[in-house]
Parts: sequence; C-alpha cells; structure tokens
Amino acid sequence: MSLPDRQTDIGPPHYSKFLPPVIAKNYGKWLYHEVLSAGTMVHVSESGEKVYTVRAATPRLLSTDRIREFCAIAEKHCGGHLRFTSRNNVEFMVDAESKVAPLVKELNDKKYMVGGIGPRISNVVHTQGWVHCHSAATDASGLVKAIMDDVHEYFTDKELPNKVRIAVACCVNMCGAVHCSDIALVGVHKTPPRIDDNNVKNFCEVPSTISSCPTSAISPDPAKKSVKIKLEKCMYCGNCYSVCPAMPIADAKNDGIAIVVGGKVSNLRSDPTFSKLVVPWIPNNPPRWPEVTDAVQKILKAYVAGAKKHERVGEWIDRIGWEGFFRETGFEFKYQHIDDFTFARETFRMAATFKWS
Amino acid sequence: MSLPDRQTDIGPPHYSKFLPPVIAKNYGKWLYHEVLSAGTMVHVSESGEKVYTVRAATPRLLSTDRIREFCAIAEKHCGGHLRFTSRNNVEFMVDAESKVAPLVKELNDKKYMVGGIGPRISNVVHTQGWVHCHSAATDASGLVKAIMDDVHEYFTDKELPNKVRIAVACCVNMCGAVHCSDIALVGVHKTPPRIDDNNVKNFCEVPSTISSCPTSAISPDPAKKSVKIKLEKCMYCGNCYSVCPAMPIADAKNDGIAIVVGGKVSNLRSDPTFSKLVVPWIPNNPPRWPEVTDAVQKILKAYVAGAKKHERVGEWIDRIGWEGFFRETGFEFKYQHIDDFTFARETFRMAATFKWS
Amino acid sequence: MSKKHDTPLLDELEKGPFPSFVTEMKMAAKHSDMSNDLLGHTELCYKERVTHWKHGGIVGVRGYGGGVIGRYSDIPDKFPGVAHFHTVRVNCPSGFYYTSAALKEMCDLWDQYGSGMTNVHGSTGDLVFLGTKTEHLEPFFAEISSRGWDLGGSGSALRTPSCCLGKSRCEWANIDTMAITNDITQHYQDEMHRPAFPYKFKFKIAGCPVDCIASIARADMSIIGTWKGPIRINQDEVQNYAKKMNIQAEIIDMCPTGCMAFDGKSMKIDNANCNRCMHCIAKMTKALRPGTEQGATLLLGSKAPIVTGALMSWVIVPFIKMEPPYEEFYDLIDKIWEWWDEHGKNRERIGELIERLSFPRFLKDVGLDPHPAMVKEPRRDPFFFWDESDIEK
Amino acid sequence: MSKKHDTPLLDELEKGPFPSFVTEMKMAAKHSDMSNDLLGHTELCYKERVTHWKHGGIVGVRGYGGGVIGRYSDIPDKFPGVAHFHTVRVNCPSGFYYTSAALKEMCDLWDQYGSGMTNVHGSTGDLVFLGTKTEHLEPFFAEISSRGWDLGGSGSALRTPSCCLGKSRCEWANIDTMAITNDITQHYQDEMHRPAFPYKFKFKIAGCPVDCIASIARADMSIIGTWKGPIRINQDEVQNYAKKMNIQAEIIDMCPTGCMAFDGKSMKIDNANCNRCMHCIAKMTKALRPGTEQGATLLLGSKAPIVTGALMSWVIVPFIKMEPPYEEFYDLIDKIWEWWDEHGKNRERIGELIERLSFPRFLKDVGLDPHPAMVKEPRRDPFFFWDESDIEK
Ligand code: SRM
Ligand code: SRM
Ligand code: SRM
Ligand code: SRM
Ligand code: SF4
Ligand code: SF4
Ligand code: SF4
Ligand code: SF4
Ligand code: SF4
Ligand code: SF4
Ligand code: SF4
Ligand code: SF4
Repeated sequence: MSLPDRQTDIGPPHYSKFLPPVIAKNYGKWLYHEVLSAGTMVHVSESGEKVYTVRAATPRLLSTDRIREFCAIAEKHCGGHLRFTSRNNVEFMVDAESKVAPLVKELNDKKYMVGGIGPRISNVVHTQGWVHCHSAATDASGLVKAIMDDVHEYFTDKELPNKVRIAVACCVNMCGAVHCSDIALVGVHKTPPRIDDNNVKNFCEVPSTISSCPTSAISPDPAKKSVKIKLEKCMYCGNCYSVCPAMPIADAKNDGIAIVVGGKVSNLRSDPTFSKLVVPWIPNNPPRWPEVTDAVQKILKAYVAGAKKHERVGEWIDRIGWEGFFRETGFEFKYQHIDDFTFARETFRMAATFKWS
Repeated sequence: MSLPDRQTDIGPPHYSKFLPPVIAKNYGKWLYHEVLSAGTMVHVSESGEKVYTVRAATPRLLSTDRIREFCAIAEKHCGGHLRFTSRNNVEFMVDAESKVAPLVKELNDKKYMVGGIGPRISNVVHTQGWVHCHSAATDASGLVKAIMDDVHEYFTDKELPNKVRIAVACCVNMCGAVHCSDIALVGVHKTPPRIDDNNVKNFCEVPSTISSCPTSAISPDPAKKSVKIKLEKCMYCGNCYSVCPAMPIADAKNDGIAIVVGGKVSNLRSDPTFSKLVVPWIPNNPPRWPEVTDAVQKILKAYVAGAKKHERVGEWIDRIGWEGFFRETGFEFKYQHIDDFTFARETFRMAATFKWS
Repeated sequence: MSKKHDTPLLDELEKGPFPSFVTEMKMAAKHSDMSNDLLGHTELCYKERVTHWKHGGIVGVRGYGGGVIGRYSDIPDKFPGVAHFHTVRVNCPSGFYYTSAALKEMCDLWDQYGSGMTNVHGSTGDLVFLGTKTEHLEPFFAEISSRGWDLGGSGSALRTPSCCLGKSRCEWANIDTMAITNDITQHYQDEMHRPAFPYKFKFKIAGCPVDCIASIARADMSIIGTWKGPIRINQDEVQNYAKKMNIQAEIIDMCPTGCMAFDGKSMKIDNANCNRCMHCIAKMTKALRPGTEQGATLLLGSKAPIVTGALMSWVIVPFIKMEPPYEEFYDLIDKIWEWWDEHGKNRERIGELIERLSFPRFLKDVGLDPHPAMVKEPRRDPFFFWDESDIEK
Repeated sequence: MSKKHDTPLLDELEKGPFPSFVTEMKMAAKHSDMSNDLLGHTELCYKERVTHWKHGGIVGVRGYGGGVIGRYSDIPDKFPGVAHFHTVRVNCPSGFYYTSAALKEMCDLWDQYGSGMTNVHGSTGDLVFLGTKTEHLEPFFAEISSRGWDLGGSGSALRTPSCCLGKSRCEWANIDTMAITNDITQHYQDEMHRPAFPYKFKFKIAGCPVDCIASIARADMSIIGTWKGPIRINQDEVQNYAKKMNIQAEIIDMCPTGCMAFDGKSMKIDNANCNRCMHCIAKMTKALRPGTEQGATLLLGSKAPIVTGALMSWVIVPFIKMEPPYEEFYDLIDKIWEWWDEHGKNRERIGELIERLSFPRFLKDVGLDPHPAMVKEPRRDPFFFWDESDIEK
C-alpha cells in the first residue's frame, strides 16, 4: 500500500474547522457565564445564545478506543464537536439547556466523572513517569490516580474555598506545572548519580557534563577519561544524567516524593507565586502511595478548615504564616526546608515578626 | 606633668552612674507615655511618678564648648543629667511638669531646635564625609544641614503621616542606616578607580585586591606587578580602594548622590524593609546641594499627599506600587533602577499586575 | 491480543472512581502488542520502583529535527514490544477543539502505526502519540501530514505554542488567543521543525490575567491579555449580586489594591490604582467587565527549576496591541531570538541568559525602554553601571 | 586662635535654622589650631568637591589593636593642623546617659589632647573624639582610662555594643537592654580591644520589635525583646481611645495579621495569630501592653551593602530568656564566633559566611534546631541535601 504524499511545515489544522457552530457564531461575543453544577456551566452571548459545557475527567493517558468513545458521545449529543481543557479534562458543549441532562446522564452511566468546574479540585496536570520517561523518580499516572480517587468528591461535588490545582512531576525537570501549583508532588532523588566510567568515556562529552552541574560537584577524572563527583556537593538534581546517560541516578530505595504547596499562576488578588517545600521526602510506595495521599488530605483538611472564601492555598498560608501552616498540618520542619541555594537570602526571616506555634 | 596610671579593659562606666534619679527609681516600671508637643513628652510610671523629656536637635559634630553648654543647661534644669538619642538628638529630662516650660524657653532662647518627637522628621543619621573620611564621595554634615534647614518645620512643628527617617552616607560603605531608611542619600561614584601601578606594587597585596572585587573586574597585571580593571565590569563600588589605597576612585566631576527610599527597621505593621533606588545620580553641588533638597521635598510632598495616617514612606509606596511612586513624584525611571546584581531575579515583575501611569 | 503479563500492582489502580490509565493500557493492549508489553514493563517498574527506560536516541522524520522523542527499554529482550517506544508530538489545533471525524481518523492511523496509546494532551499542549517503532515514524507522518496535521516541537526549537480558549468561549478574553496562537505557529514553522536555538522556546497565550493556560509559569514568552481604562460596571447587576453575596467581604476587602468601594448602592473603582488582577471581574462576571482598550502584556522567561531554580515570566512590554499582522510583535521576537542566538550558551533558556547578562543590557540590546511595570521594585543596592555618555570628562 | 582660612562655602552652611556643624568647627577653632586647619581643609574639599583625606595607617594605644582610626591629610603642608587627624572611639555608657560632670571632664581632656571636635555619637554608638595627633593618643588614653572610660572597637574586632534606652524610660521594653549591653561589653573586653576576628562584629540590643536602635539593619547580632502569650488589654482605656481615634481604621485595619477585632465596646486579639509587630501597642499605649512572659529573639547577620548587597539580621533563636548570667546566650555566641573563626575568610561578615556555607549547615554546626520562625517561607526548589543517616543502604 503506497503512502500518501507527505507535506511539511503546514502547521496544525486551523481551529476554525473544529469549532461547534454556537461557538463559531458567538466568538468574541460572550457576556457572562454561570456555573450550574460541579460539572456544568453556561456561557451567555450578546446575541442571547447560550452554550452549555459539560466537563468530565480523563486520565490523559488515553487509548484510541477511549477517544472513539468520546467521539461517539460528541456525535450523539454535540454534532461531533468536543474539546479538551488545559488540564486534560474533556468538554462537551451543547446549545440548549434541554440537551444537558441527557448528555450528563450518558456520561454518568458510562462511569465518567463529571465535575471539576468552579471552586473545586480539577484534573491533575502531570507527566510521563514510569510509563515513558527515562528520568522518572516516581510514576506520575499512578500517583494521580491514587490522589484523585482519594479526593474525588472535591471534583464531582463538594466546594472548596477556591480552586485547588494539583500537579505531579516525576522528576525535578518538572514537566508539569508543579512549581506554581496549590499542591504538587515531585519525584526526587536522595543519592548522587553513579558513574559508569566506561560509558562516560564512550558516550558523554566530558566538558558539557561538568558544566551541567549547578553546584560544580563534577570534575574531570583524566586517568579514567571520565568524571568524578564531590559527593557532599551533589544535590541529586540529575541534570548531569540528562546530559550524560552514563551517570544514572535512579535509586529504588531512596527515590521518593517531595510535596510543595501554595503556588498559583492566576493574578487574582495576589501575584503568581512559586510553590514551597512542605514535605521533603516520602518513600515511593506504589501502587497507591498511601503516605502521599495522607499528606495531601492533611493539607486539604487544614485548608478547608482555615481558609476564607476565595483564598487559594497560598493566600491562606500567607495569612496564617508558614509557621501557622506547619502548626495546622503537623508536618515537621526540617533542615531541608531552609533554602541554601539561589533564593536563600530572600527566604530568611529578616524581621522579628513570626507567630508562636 | 605626669600622666595618671592607665587602666585597660575596664569597659565603659556603668550606666547606673548617669541615670537621673526619677529614671533610676522607676526603671522598668513605666506604664505609658504621651507626646505633649513636637519636642516634649511625658512617661508615667506605675508609681505615679512622671518624667518629662525635652528633645533638641544637634548637628552631631559637636565642639567641646557646645557640650559644655548642654551641660550647663542640664545643670540648671535637670540636676546635671542629660542623654543623647540613637539619632543624635540631645534629651533633657525633668520630673515635674512645671520644669518643662523654663527648660524649653531656655533652649528656644539659645536658638536650639526643639522637636523631633512623634510623627515627624527627626535628626538625620549620618557619617563623616569630607570632614574626616578618605572614602567619601560627598560630604555628610553639609547635606544634613541643607536638608534639615529645608524640612525643619517637620522637626519643630508639623506632623507627617508617620515618622520619616532620613539618613546620609558619604559612600557605599553606608556607615549610616541608609539601606533601611525612609529617605536616604548615599554618595556614589560613576567612574572606575584609577590605578597607580607604582603604588600598587609597593603598598597593596595583589591577591586580596583582586578578591575584593565583587564583579571580578580586577585581574593581575604581572608585567607591572600591579593589577588591571576590566572597565565594563566595574560598578564603582570602591571596595578595591578600601583594600588598596593605590586605586583612588574619587572623581570630582562624576561623584554624586543617589537617593534611595522606602526602607524601615521597625516591625510595626510591615516587616523591616530595604530602601530602594529612586534617583541614581545627582551631581555634588555644595555647599547646599539644591537638586538634592528639591528631590527630598518632592518625595515628602508626594508622601504627605498620598499616605494614610500611620503609613511609613515604604508602606505608602507598597500600596500605590512603585509605578505609582514614579508617577506621583515625576522621577524618571531609568536602566539604573533595574537590578542586575544579587537580587535581580526577585525584583522582576513576574505578574501581569501593575498600574498604568 | 490476549493478555501477556500479570499486573497485580497495576490492577490495584483500576479500583476507585477516577478513570484509570491502567484500564486505558489494557484497552489498547487488546489490539496492540506494544501496549501489551507496556503493561508488563510498567508493572515491573512498579515492582522495582525504578524506571526501565533508557536515554532516548535521536530519531525523527525526514527534514525535521524534532517532533519525535526517541525512547528505548533497557530490558528489550523481556519486553520486545517496547524495545522502541517513541512518542510523536502532533501540533494541537489552537484551543484544543476537535471534531470526532478528525480524531477518529487519527486514532485509526495510530492503531495502524503505533501502540494505540496517547496523551491528550502533553503538558506543552501537543497531541502526543505514545509509543511506536522507528520504522513507523515516516509512514505515520506521511499519513497525518497529508491529512493536514503536522508535528510539534522538541529539542532546541520553538515548541508548540498553546493558549486558553479565549474569545471562543470566554467573556474575559482581551486578545484573540486562538488566532494569535495559530498565527505564531504558522509564522515560525521553520523554527519549530529545525532546532537551531540554544535551547527550547515556548509561547503560551492567555486571554486575560486569570491565565488559564499557566503561561506565566511555563512559557519563555507569555502573552497575557489585558486592558487600559476603566472596568465596565453594570450597576444593576451589582445590585443583584448584593442580594446573593457579601460584596464587602468577598470583593472590596479582597481587592489587592484597595481601589474599590461599595456603599450598598453603587460600586466605584479607582481605575488608576487597579492592577487588573481580575478578582472582582471573575467573581461578579455579570456586573463587571474588562475595559474596552484591549491588548496584551508581554512577559519573558519562565521555566522549570533546573538548574538554579524556577523562573516565572516577567514583564518586558507593558502593553501591545495584538492584531494581525502582528508586525511589531514579530519584530521584537526576531530581535530577542537573535540576541539569544548570539549570546546564549548551549542549554541556556532566554530567562537564564537575561539573568546572566542582565535585564538592563537585554532591554538596551533589543531596543526596549525601561518602565516601572518591568519590576516589582527598583534595585536596593547602590551599584549600577553608567555608559560612556553619562560621564563628565 | 584667630581665623586662619576664609571659608565662603562653609559659611553658607551657617545660615538656616538647623544647628550648623560649621559653627561647631568655628567654636573649636577658637582654641584649636587643628580645628582651624580642619575648617580650611574642609572648605577646600567643598571647593574641589573631593575628599583630601588619605587612607589611614594603623595607629593606636599600647596593648590595644583598635579604638583609634588613623587619618592623614593628603595636603599636610597646606594644613599642618590636620596632617594627623585620628579619631578616638570611646565606648559610650549603655543608653547614652551622661552627667555633666563626666562630660565636662572629657571635654577638658579633649581640648588638651585633641581638636576640640567630637561626634556625639558615632553611628555604631561610640563617643567619638574627632582629630588628634599620634603622640597625643597615649596620654589621652591614660587620662580617660584612669577616670573610668575605655576605648570602643574598630578593625576586625567586636565593635561597641549599643542599645535603645529600654527599661530606663520605655514602657515596652521586654528585656533590660542597658544591663545586657553593659554585660556583653564587659564580658568581651578582649574581643573588643584585640582584633582577632575575620572582620567586624556588632551587637545591637532593642527592647522590643519597634527597634529604636535599628539593630536589625546594622548589627551582626540583633537582640530584640519580645514576649509570648496574650497582649495585656485595658478595656477601659480602649474606650477612652475610641473617643479620640478611629480604632477600626487606625488599628484593626492596620494590624498586619488581621487578628484584632473591636465591636465598639471591647477589643479582642487572637494572640495565636499576632506576630507582635507592636503597631497596636504603640498607637494605644495606655490600653495595650506586651504580654508578661518576656525575653528576646536573636537575629544574626545584618550589614551594609558592600559587596553583594545589604543584609538584615534574621531569626536564629526565636525565644531566649535574657537574664544574668546569660549563660545560654554566651555559649551560643562563643560557638558562633568559633565557627566564624574557623570558616570565615578575611573581611567576611558572619552573615556573608552563613550565606556562603548555607544556613542549615550553620544551624547544625552551632547546634540549633530548625524552626519555621527562621524563614519567611520554606525553599521553593526541590534541591536539598541529605545526610548519610537519611539514606537507605
Ligand atoms: C477550560 C479552561 C481554559 C481552557 O482553555 O482549557 C478554563 C476555563 C475557565 N476558567 Fe480557568 N480554565 C482553565 C484552566 C485554568 C488554569 C490553568 C491551570 O489550572 O493549569 C488556571 C490557573 C490556576 C492557578 O492559578 O494556579 C485557571 C484559573 C481560573 C480562575 C482563578 C481562580 C483564582 O481565584 O485564583 C478563574 C476565576 C474564578 O474561578 O473565579 C477561572 C475561571 C475560568 C472560567 C470561569 C472563565 C470563563 O469565564 O469561561 C472558565 C470556567 C471555569 C471553571 O472551569 O471553573 N480560571 N483556570 C481551563 C480548564 C482546566 C480544567 O480542566 O480544570
Ligand atoms: C511529554 C512531556 C510531559 C508530559 O507527560 O506531558 C515532557 C516530557 C519530557 N520532558 Fe519536559 N515534557 C513536557 C512538558 C514540559 C513542560 C511544561 C510545558 O511545556 O508547559 C516543562 C516545564 C516548562 C519549561 O519548559 O521549563 C518541561 C520541562 C522540561 C525540562 C526542564 C527544562 C528547563 O529548562 O528547565 C526538561 C529537561 C531537558 O530539557 O533536558 C524536560 C525534558 C523532557 C524529556 C524530553 C526528558 C529528557 O530529558 O529527554 C521528557 C520526555 C519524556 C517522554 O518520555 O516522552 N522537560 N517539559 C511534556 C511535553 C508534551 C508536549 O509536547 O505537549
Ligand atoms: C565613624 C563611623 C561613621 C560615623 O560618622 O559615625 C564610621 C566610619 C568609618 N567606617 Fe563605618 N563607620 C561607622 C559606623 C558604621 C556602620 C553603622 C553601625 O555600626 O551601626 C556601618 C553599617 C553597618 C555594618 O557594620 O555593616 C558601617 C559600615 C562600614 C563598612 C562596610 C562594612 C561591611 O561589611 O559592609 C566599612 C568598610 C570597611 O570595613 O572596610 C566601614 C569603614 C569605615 C571607615 C573605617 C573607613 C575605612 O574604610 O577605613 C570609616 C572611618 C571614617 C573616619 O574617618 O572616621 N564602615 N560603619 C561610624 C563608627 C562610629 C562609632 O564607632 O560609633
Ligand atoms: C529616644 C529613642 C530611643 C533611644 O534609645 O534613643 C526612641 C524613643 C521612642 N521611640 Fe523610637 N526612639 C528612637 C529611635 C527610633 C528608631 C531608630 C532610628 O530611627 O534609627 C526607630 C526605627 C525607625 C525605622 O523604622 O526606620 C524608631 C521607631 C519608633 C516607632 C515606630 C514608628 C513606625 O510606625 O514605624 C515608634 C512607635 C510610634 O511612633 O508609634 C517609636 C516610639 C518610641 C517611643 C514612643 C517609645 C516610648 O514609649 O518611649 C519613644 C519616643 C518616641 C518619639 O521620639 O517619637 N519609635 N525609634 C530614639 C530617638 C531617636 C531620635 O532622636 O529621633
Ligand atoms: S518530569 Fe522528568 S521524569 Fe517526568 S516526564 Fe518530565 S523529564 Fe521525564
Ligand atoms: S545530580 Fe546534579 S548536583 Fe549531583 S552531580 Fe549531577 S548535576 Fe551535579
Ligand atoms: S560612609 Fe563611607 S565615606 Fe562615609 S564614613 Fe563611612 S566609610 Fe567613610
Ligand atoms: S570599584 Fe568595585 S567593581 Fe570597580 S574594580 Fe573596584 S572593587 Fe571592582
Ligand atoms: S485566561 Fe482569561 S480569557 Fe482565557 S479562559 Fe481564562 S479567564 Fe478566559
Ligand atoms: S481587577 Fe483586581 S485590582 Fe482591579 S478593581 Fe478588581 S479586584 Fe481590584
Ligand atoms: S525599641 Fe522598644 S523598648 Fe526600646 S525604646 Fe524603642 S519602643 Fe522602647
Ligand atoms: S502587635 Fe501587631 S500583629 Fe499583634 S495584634 Fe497588634 S497590630 Fe496585630
């Protein structure tokens, strides 16, 4: 069978081909929206027309058969149109209120989790993990599944003070949005890379390996035509391994998960904020990482109990102070929490103002 | 005439020798105070006793005759007791209300400036300048005099939203408290040091000279047994000159004054804060530095017009934003305002939130 | 295909209400040997608590320097189906809208040439086809490109730009995010497909400061819609909100600039002090709308924490009209890239380069004037440079 | 002495209401040749807009490594009176209280041995005698030391500790600042007079977080009084204040932690959330007082901006009782100095050293446990070290 003529540099199909008619007609004319339930909302146009959106969770890692099922639903209810959100949910849109209930019913019948709209937990932005990445210190999809099972009510039903964005990255490259998330998990190493001198010699460029290290822990080992690591300088970032595959850093016993919290990207009320470290290490305990899900629950509980309406996790912490956060959650404050790198100076408490805990 | 036997390591006289009786008796028993006027206040003790304080400005650079005059006043009104404040004012204390007016009268008659208490401008913390320091890029005492003449009403009379702490340092060593003051002036250079190779060879230690440079601008010049400077790396800090006198940096035409504002050290309401650059350079224009006093007035005027009661300069700016500050004062925002050194990253506007100006 | 591997650990992850990626892998495994082995391979990772993927080699399609991530198992003998398991990054349409016809066609092709597994979407925004062999890359590409699809970016190239859905369904969009994203993507096809940068470069475009695409955290250039002039207020709707919410507590007291007032009757905003954070608008969408002079703020530099800590993008152009043909915008981007090409080290992101060479220098070199909107605060130390022209001789 | 130099520029600075340093110099010049030449020398600096002092050489008194700053004119021929013009730093009494008898005695000695000019006080807190010749140093020291005075610090030594007036006249002092300052000064006479540190070290002691001695900005160790437990409230006085001020706007709304409430009748404070900023207490001093469990917070590290930017002191001990004999305190200081001596480079302040070697390492080495009060926020990047004992083998 001969292949069709390949084309190059044509870019993606123009989005206009894919817009549902009610969207195309009212493009740029929306006036306001209302959240109708955890999984449904309506947007109202200047023209008076409305679009109803129904959102459902996906695990992001989808089989083609699953996509075909989404397509079938879209064909049945939405004229064959559908979209995905920036957090990997699937959205079905209809142009009349009467079309919402049947759509939701079908989704529920098929056991889809409808929800994620409004002040709730939406889907987890995450990464490849053991399913596909050589760099992973943990799995991403499994962690997401374990966490979302545990907090699913906040997706499908219960409200929170505001949206809580959860993210997972399987290594410090942080392909997810971990560094600015309300609650995020990141796979971390605790031990330095192991050097396979023979492979370094054959597969790696020594100067770029050396310069990849942010702490200058790596130096040449000319005798072996390889490199050596000053162990006490290594902070296990794995950047050398990204550059030189002969320096594997994965370590089944000591790889684990760090939890960072309080980040956001929206500009509402407070500026976008980086997440901060709250638990430096939890062992990898697949398949369901109970210590991790427990810690996430602790954070959520303290947030629900303490935050004012509209406060994001970081805004709540900002108000009660980090010492308040450690008090409310009971997490232990350790040496690892104290910055000793790029931002260290700015994190020291240069004030006599702190709260007793 | 033979000298008395010298003693060593005896430390200063014990303060208890110098306390006025009412202070000694009520030490640790004070209950509250009231500000009675710009230059007088009363502290009330648990015992019911009171101490009235009268404060007057000094230029800090005092002749022995002036000190004798203070002593005479203290003897006449205060049993021979007096103190100086941490901002170089002199304080006279009496234990009865009736003693206040005669004391104030005498001070006024002798042309002393009574004031500086409460939400006002107090004395200027400052440094040696041309009167005594080899490192000075400007004079300190003269600047202080010019500024205080200009704002004296805020010392003796008028209230401000809160205290405004002014400081002057004659070079970036900042022997004053410039780096955390509401409004501060600092003498700055604009040109690199000039190297006197012969003297470097004879008087300086080359390695420590090289390592003194924060930007690594200095390298050895082995031929001359001296050093050389990469001009474009030099930020004119003068630290090399502190270490090696053969690298003078003073430059009559290009030395001048930078203004930094918005710092504070008290913990009230907001944490202690560093002052930030608002005018990178004003030429040295002795004896009265009119461009400097104008700029200080501009800042004060905008502060008085804009700040809420109790807001310090930095707190006011924090509320209106730095873009608001530049708008209100009309100062030009230049490349020099943008940090390119230690803290640069933390000063970038990592948010879409700013105000139009 | 019939089940090849026992997966007791993964099976645990089919329990519970959230949709399971294991179920997806099992669905794919029904017609794909690759996915069948993926299940076994992943189970082993779970058991041993360690990844079994090797560093990927460079694979791809003819004429392209990116778009495919090479991936190999380190135990290919045990799991031949994933000996090669490369991912193909297909450039998503702006806004992530699809028709079922288009998607089904892609699914059929992927069943034919790949594992039957996908990521919808990858974190950057690509439609990621997960797992195929080297020899299938070329035919898969021929099939999809002939149907109007193209690859996204990888390596030291422009990465697939992505955006929030903007004007298509959101009342707050100040710029046409989807049109801009599509235009940038088309404008820079060469930069996307033939890696020639010091490192990766990402665009993300959000219609307003709510930033539903997280652009400020993960795009070398973040384009964020904004406005000048007064927030539009519908006082009748304010009254309606007053009946259902505590406007004082939820809006006035939470406005970060304290520039709002509500006396029970009408709402006032001191627009000169508003920083356009979007809080009030988002929580009172029927009553408040962005102003009418709309455009974007350009921010530069965000990236993940490797190696000296994460950066968020920061303001380099406070306001720019983003209207076709976007000349001023493209001119600036070209200048920025030129500067980065000239000065950037290998694997140095633009944000890191600016940090290294200094923000003032960047501004001078690309021809932007300093503006207080670019900084949260001016520098605090008295150490700053002058040009020759500033010096009295 | 009669006038030696015309000083038209300086004369300008005798005009205006603020007391003039020029007048002081002229007063001193009446009996001192040195001060007479100081006038001319300063006038020349004003005219030429440049300093005429040379780098000081090392001068001092026998057995002491500091306390005197050597100073020489670079035009001694023109101004022989200031050819030498060294300053003598005399350690002030804690709290800056004096009697006229003591001051007059010092003045007489200074007229005899020096220029008749002083700084009351230097920025560090010394009683600075400004300008004398090398040969007068030893006799001046003999005279003053025999009368109970001693030199302060200079060079790489402990510098003269100073404090706010604390319990002597302030109702908010949580610690006895003057007693502590005197004790530290006496305890460390050797460290003050025989420079043996990598660089200077300063103590400043404030009775409460108002910090009237600016300790947080300019002391390697800042000792700041504070308390635990509830703020003492006198509700009757609250009522009185309610008559003269807007408590809601001026106090409740300005409390940084939002932990106060006033319902028109009584004031409530959620003390667990109070950060002891002092605002409410300072503005309502008759109604509110610090709690009764009093002590200090120890902060370390502040310094001026040379060379990588200023530091403020930061918390290293959240709470410590500061009562004689201050054993726990001195033990800690000794450990800190030992660590600094061992690791500090020449001209490296303690704060800079901690920054270089890391704050966690400092804490471990001097035996302090980590505490959230030590940081404004935890680190944001995922790069942190572990000890051998934390690793599974
Ligand atoms: C569909 C989507 C855009 C897209 O192109 O796909 C979207 C859509 C809307 N967002 Fe969003 N946001 C979407 C991702 C985001 C993100 C990005 C992210 O999570 O990675 C953010 C930033 C999160 C952060 O700050 O960390 C985001 C922060 C918001 C906020 C700000 C909440 C806050 O107070 O900080 C609002 C305003 C609100 O909720 O009042 C908002 C509001 C909205 C509105 C109401 C806008 C509108 O008028 O249509 C939309 C429905 C809200 C809802 O889902 O509750 N959207 N929204 C994204 C849905 C993701 C999902 O499946 O859950
Ligand atoms: C597939 C994807 C994760 C996912 O599951 O979605 C991904 C996967 C990889 N990323 Fe990523 N990154 C992905 C989005 C991101 C993002 C998020 C984004 O683009 O919005 C980031 C953070 C933002 C940023 O760019 O900094 C991200 C930051 C990194 C980094 C750190 C780069 C840095 O400068 O800090 C690396 C390391 C590197 O480039 O060597 C990296 C490297 C990688 C590599 C290529 C690993 C490597 O070193 O070779 C991963 C290949 C995994 C695999 O097996 O396929 N990936 N990567 C995302 C791309 C899918 C897509 O095209 O849609
Ligand atoms: C006299 C005094 C200024 C004044 O007019 O009051 C002063 C004067 C000098 N200081 Fe200072 N410093 C004085 C308080 C300060 C302060 C404020 C304080 O102590 O509270 C600081 C800022 C806080 C700090 O310690 O960082 C200060 C930070 C410096 C620095 C920068 C040190 C640093 O680590 O950043 C230097 C430079 C140096 O040490 O080489 C310096 C160096 C100097 C030298 C010794 C100049 C030199 O390099 O040789 C000055 C001698 C001037 C002279 O002609 O007498 N002086 N110096 C103050 C001491 C009087 C006293 O003992 O009471
Ligand atoms: C006498 C003195 C202490 C000493 O040991 O010498 C002192 C004495 C008092 N201070 Fe102070 N402060 C003194 C230097 C300071 C300093 C240090 C400095 O300026 O270098 C500060 C920190 C300034 C800063 O933050 O930059 C300082 C910030 C305050 C404040 C905080 C104001 C604020 O809201 O930030 C108060 C409280 C107030 O004013 O309500 C205060 C309040 C007081 C009280 C009311 C304390 C009391 O109950 O006795 C005293 C009289 C106030 C007045 O003068 O208005 N004092 N005060 C110092 C007088 C200096 C002078 O001559 O003006
Ligand atoms: S976060 Fe790390 S392990 Fe996960 S996909 Fe990205 S590079 Fe791979
Ligand atoms: S893991 Fe990171 S810190 Fe350790 S040697 Fe490699 S690059 Fe350096
Ligand atoms: S600030 Fe500079 S010039 Fe002024 S006294 Fe201190 S070291 Fe000398
Ligand atoms: S003045 Fe400062 S920056 Fe310039 S050469 Fe000297 S030490 Fe370096
Ligand atoms: S970023 Fe703004 S314009 Fe875009 S979807 Fe979110 S709220 Fe709407
Ligand atoms: S957009 Fe934000 S800053 Fe502007 S008025 Fe609304 S809440 Fe206030
Ligand atoms: S620091 Fe506190 S105790 Fe000391 S004088 Fe100031 S207000 Fe009083
Ligand atoms: S001391 Fe400060 S934080 Fe505490 S109650 Fe008073 S104003 Fe609030």
